[in-house]
Amino acid sequence: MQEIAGTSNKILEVDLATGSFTVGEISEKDRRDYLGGKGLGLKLLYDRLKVGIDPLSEENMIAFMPGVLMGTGAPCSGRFEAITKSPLTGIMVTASCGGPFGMALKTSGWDALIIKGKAKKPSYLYIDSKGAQLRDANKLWGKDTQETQTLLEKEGSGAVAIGPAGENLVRFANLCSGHRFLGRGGMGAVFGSKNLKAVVAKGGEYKIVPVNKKKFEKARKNLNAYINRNSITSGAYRNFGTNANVNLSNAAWILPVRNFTGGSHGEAHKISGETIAEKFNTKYHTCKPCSILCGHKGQFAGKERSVPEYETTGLMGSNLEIFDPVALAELNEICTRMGMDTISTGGTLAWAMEATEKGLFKSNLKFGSTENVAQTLKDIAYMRGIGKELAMGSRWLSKKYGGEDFAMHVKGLELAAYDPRGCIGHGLSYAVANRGACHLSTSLFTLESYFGMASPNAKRGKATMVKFFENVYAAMNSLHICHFTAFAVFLEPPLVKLTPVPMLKLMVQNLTPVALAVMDISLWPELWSGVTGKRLGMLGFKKIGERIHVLERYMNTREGISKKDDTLPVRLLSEPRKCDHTGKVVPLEWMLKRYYKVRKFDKNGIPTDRLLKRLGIEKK
Amino acid sequence: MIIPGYYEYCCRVKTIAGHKALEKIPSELARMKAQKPMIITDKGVAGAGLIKIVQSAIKSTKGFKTSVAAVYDNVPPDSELTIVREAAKIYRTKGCDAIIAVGGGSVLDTAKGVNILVSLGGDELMHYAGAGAVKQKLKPMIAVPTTSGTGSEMTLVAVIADHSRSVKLPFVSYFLLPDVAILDSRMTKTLPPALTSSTAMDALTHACEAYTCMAKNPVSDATALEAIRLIASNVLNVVKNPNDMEGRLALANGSALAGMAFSNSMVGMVHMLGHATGGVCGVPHGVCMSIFLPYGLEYNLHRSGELTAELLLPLAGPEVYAATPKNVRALKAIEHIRKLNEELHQATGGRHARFLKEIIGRDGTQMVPKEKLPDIARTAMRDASQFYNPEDLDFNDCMMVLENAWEGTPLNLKKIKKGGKGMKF
Amino acid sequence: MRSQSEYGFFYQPKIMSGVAAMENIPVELDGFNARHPFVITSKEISSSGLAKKFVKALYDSNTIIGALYDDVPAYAGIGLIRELAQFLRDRGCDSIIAIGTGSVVDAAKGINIIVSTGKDVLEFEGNNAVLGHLKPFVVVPTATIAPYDLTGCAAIEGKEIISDYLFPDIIAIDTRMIRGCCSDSMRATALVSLTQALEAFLSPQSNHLTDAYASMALRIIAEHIVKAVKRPRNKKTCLAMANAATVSAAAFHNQLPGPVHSLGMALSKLTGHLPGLCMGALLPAALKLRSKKKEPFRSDLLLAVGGADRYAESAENDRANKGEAALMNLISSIPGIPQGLSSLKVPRHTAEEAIALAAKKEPALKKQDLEEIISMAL
Amino acid sequence: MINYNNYPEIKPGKKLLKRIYVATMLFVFGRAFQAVSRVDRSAKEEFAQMPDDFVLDFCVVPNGPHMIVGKDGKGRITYLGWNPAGKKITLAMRIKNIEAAMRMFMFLESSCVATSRDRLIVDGDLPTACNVLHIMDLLEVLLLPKFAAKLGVKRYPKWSQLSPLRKWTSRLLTYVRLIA
Repeated sequence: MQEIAGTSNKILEVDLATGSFTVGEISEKDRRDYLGGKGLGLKLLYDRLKVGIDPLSEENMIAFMPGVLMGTGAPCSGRFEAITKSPLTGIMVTASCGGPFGMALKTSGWDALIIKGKAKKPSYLYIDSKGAQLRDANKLWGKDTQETQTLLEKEGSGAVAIGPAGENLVRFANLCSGHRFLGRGGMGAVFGSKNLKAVVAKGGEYKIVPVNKKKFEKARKNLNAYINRNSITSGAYRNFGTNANVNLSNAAWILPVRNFTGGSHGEAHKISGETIAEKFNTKYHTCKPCSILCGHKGQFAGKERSVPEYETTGLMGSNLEIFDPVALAELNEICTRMGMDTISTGGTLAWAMEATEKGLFKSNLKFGSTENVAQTLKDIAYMRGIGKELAMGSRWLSKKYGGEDFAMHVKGLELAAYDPRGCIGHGLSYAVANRGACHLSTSLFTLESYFGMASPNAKRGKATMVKFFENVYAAMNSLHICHFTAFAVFLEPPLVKLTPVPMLKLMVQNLTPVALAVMDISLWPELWSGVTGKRLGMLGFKKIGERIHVLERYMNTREGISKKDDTLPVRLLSEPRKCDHTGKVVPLEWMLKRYYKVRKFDKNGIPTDRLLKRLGIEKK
Repeated sequence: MIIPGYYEYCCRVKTIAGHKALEKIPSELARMKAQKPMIITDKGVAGAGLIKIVQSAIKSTKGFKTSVAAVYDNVPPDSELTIVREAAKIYRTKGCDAIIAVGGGSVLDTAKGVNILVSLGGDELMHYAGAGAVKQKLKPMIAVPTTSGTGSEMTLVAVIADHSRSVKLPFVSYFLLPDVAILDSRMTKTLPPALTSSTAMDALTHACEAYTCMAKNPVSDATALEAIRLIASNVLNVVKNPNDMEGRLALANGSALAGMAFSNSMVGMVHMLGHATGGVCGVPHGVCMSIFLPYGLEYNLHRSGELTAELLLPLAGPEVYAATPKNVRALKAIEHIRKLNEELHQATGGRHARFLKEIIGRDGTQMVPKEKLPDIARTAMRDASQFYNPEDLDFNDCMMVLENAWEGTPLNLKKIKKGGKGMKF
Repeated sequence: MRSQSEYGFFYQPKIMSGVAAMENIPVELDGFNARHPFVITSKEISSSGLAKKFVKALYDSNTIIGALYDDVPAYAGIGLIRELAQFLRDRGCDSIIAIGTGSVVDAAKGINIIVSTGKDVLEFEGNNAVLGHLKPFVVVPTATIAPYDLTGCAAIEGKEIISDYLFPDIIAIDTRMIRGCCSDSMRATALVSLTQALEAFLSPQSNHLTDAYASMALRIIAEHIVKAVKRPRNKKTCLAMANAATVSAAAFHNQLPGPVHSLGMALSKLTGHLPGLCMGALLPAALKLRSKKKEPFRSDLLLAVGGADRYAESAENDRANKGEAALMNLISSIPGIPQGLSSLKVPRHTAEEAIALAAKKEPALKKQDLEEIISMAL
Repeated sequence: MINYNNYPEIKPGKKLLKRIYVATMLFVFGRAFQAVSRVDRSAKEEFAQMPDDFVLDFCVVPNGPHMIVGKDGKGRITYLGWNPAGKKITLAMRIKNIEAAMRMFMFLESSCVATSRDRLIVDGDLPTACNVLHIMDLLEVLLLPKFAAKLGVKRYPKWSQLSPLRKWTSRLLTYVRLIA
């Protein structure tokens, strides 16, 4: 087997209209400036995409980027990134996934796959080291995500596919690889619009070896040790999956209840990770390779099903007031097979339920009732009946039917399962996150509500925190390594580990820039330089993160995003919750002003020319 | 445009204009949830066959259940309490639910009185007399003016005489405004030329004074300017060709617009003198207006000259306006009004009076003998319109203006006592 | 010319404009037999101290404010409106005062419908709903007042309710309340006024009555718009612009909305830009389309925009062209006016959605025209 | 859910200083009415035109202050105090609010501007109201120095209307009567 030292740096560009492909090389400069994964993918699309195109037109492109660490055996590195223009939000969307397709693509010798154009008939794409082949997908069309992958099993070691939802252009349809997803932003619809059912990669043709083995091994060992020591990564998540968040969120009043009208619920324990693990005999069901092992499956009423992730539990469970784990697992299974994002689906259903209650919209959905929900999910996937409109997402629905105040989305992307009225810094993060209401751009709720390292109600310092974590996570997603390694990387180094939490809180809240500057995150850049053999320090790593974030922001501002879009649903800004006697809402305006300032954006939220120049982003 | 420091404007009347506007009555009534209107009018209007037009228009409109439940046509030229009571009684016995007033000022006043009684109950109008005593929505009321001039369909005042105690009861409330005013060209078609000219000049006066007096405001200016343009460009044509329906409609529109303007921005010395002349000598209102208008503008020249100059454009058209140097435009406007009077005088065969001495009553005598002028001046000094006039007037000033207007000579501008230049708003 | 068989005109509000206008509210409410108003406004207005000024203005009167609800957000949903209606009932108020613009006024209209008719707002969706007389309703506008707010239309949850009964009964434009905050908001506001006045003026259904109001609104706007945008805190220009909005509301309510207004509203909804900016970006295109289609402008456009002297001096057949030129000149002289939709970064597919939305809402508009306007503005 | 307690009822406050000022001015004007009716020729003429049962209530709505002036049994004008209770008012002139009254009595708005700004509601016989306003104008001319009176009236009387001799005698006598 051939070896690739570090990265292959080869781009495979496929034009579906003709089935032809070209092979290109990623420039040295881009690799240095954008690391790989998310950052590099954005840069490649920045060079190729025209401004103002319709995301569902053939002009749109989708890029798949296996991470730099992929295949090297670094902990939790089995992830790849996809980047495209979202049909749900109309701006750039990036998503990360731990399915087998990443490894297959990387070991076929490609560091980037860019798909453009539109196939004349339903097809799927076969990829090996020689290039790409467009194949007829007649027998696959109409099959769900799991069936499709089973049918493609023989052709390659990893595939990414859409279900019926993607074929029917449901705006929040996702891409499925294995049983993991490129969830948000409706990438499935982009596939559907291109008549592309799946991409399968042969894989196993190359072996990836790090350039600087010694350095890499050292960093790998350290990170593994951290992960196995950290209470979240080696405890809560390993045992109960992300659903361990349910109890934490419920206690911190950030669990969405009844379309974000409440922050906690007495029955929430019924769907918590702990309860599910105990009742349904769960087993691991994870990405590969992985050291955290957060994915689980269990026996639900005699059927083996994936345990819903926290976001699914939050948005399709407590947010719809459904507290039945079996029903939840079934709904999760339907979304899995149809290929739909559970967060957006849950958010849209919650809107529909509330709008029905208020008389704005006609449907047979009701809070707290599982009746009709399963049927509605299928209707959405097949664009039948009311599903035809629900499939457009809550922004579109609320613009058509009214109810914009309780359409819980930012920039069109539905909110994840953390109510920012209980963690206002996270509210700012939702408002300014590049892809919409994204919980992963900073994950500030962990700091504010779970670990108590920042005050959830203080406005001060939040702008700086949001900027710092956005940068770091943007860089992290370019390595590309699992988001949850951040728990280990941030919490386990001696400085943080040994300082008492109240002291930490005091530091983070009052001396934010200093406290964040001394955080030791050097493991991530070390892994990267181990694999590529190039030098990269912590400062460089953060700067690259900033560059990636600002580039994405700049691409979005070219599409018309500005301050007017950096906002939260009216409900979060003006409606206090019943559970919260202090009547808190998110003081967004105050924080936003400071955020723009620390970000060096102008008052309207547009990156200044000086900033772009400093980061070396060429204006187009 | 002048935006005064403070003003109030209100015109709550829905205006419907057109050659077939009457046909809208049923739908308007339906909008107000009424279908059994009572028509109030006077003998003159009924005699001219106008009520028949209204009734057939209501009947011919399909899709509505509207039926006229009663017609009361006994309104005298001076509205009075007993008549109001009588009409209210008929309204109640016939079970009506709306009022249509067809006619001029007295008909409208009577209808407003009836409306107070039937909406608020009782037989005693006295309780509701005065400013703002009526404080709730009354029954639907539609006004159909039959002269294009008075603009009384736009006013919130009603004056009803109580002959038993020989007092005049004033009623002032926004709820007295009719809900709808219908301007239909058929209603004014039969108006004789002399009456057409005097009512049109009446409306023109409303508009001119509204534009040049103290309480002017941008909204009333808007309507005043359009009113002047409509009236000045159409009145002569209509007087010459009484069947010019477009012209008739334009006049009706102009008069309604003028009504909107003057009921909000009030009027000045032209009305002050006009009211007095009418009161003392019984001269029709419109006739006095056309005579006094140029004098009023002339008297106030040092105060409102610039505004008067602006009136030249709608009065005489752009050609004249452009050809006139800036500093004499005001004088030109006054001259134009005099010329208009002159032309109307000729077009009506001398029946449109140019000066006070030319006003001839039905019995052929002179209605305003010169010795009555002091009386008129004294009465004028107790008329409220003077407070809206840009320049102060005392008895002697009134006399000077009256004497000139009697003779038909222009004012001697030097003799006017000037309190200052320009106006404060 | 315009020979319709009949046309209507209606403008319900009593306008009180200028110094100490708010002090007159108690007297006017008393005329409606109302002494217990329910006041709603938005957080921005109350935090900038304007709500306090309002309360002070009511000192020494018999008017007891039932509640001053100052949390109306920029989007007032049906849920909030229902809750506020219940609140009003519980407090036993007999009238409504809205301080502000946009969502505050719409919410007040919605509340009024619920408490006066006893039915829900959504039952009245559509044109000319028969509402019957509602409770006395006062609007105290602030700087961002657009004509739309002062008409008998209410936009609630994206649905439009149009009725003569929905007009405010009293509009109190007070010099203390209408000073603008910044050029940006003033520009957006002024452009809405300009668009609505202009479209009412140029509408093929225009009549004498609406003409009077529309041309006056245009005159005031033409005189003050540039200054208002340059110096948004100048009391006099703010008063003038608020007056212009009020006057053009009278014309706007009695005319069908034109293409620029409809498209602007639709675009604003889809992109989140202020409606005024969208309209400003579309306005030149719409005017160009008009001259391309050889639909002559009215000659008195010049009178309204260019002033009496220029109008009178021009030759008769030249006036329409000069009017158009004057108008274009005026629009381009507004500082910071968006240059076409591209400066607002509106992509074509969004613009196409806006066309569909506008065409659906106003079936009287020709879809072809809308498409041409959009493609010219892009 | 709306927390009703956050939005309490607001009772109107008081503007005490302004009330005191307006009340004082009304008192002076009331006394001056009485005084001028006995000294000035043209004022006498105006009063003569008024009906015999004339009682004027000049006030600020809704809570006062008031100024009541009327004809007594002998047809003489007298100041009847500040309490309208129990008096048969034939002519009410109401200023719509205290702020408007302040503007009038601080001469920010002359009486004619105030009238044209609709600050006054007149309830009763209009011709009599005209007489009252004439007298008010006269009082301003007599009581105030020329520069101040000029702000209040439309046209400061010329020599031909009011000779300095008459003006000064009337002014002096009115002041004497006012204080005495």
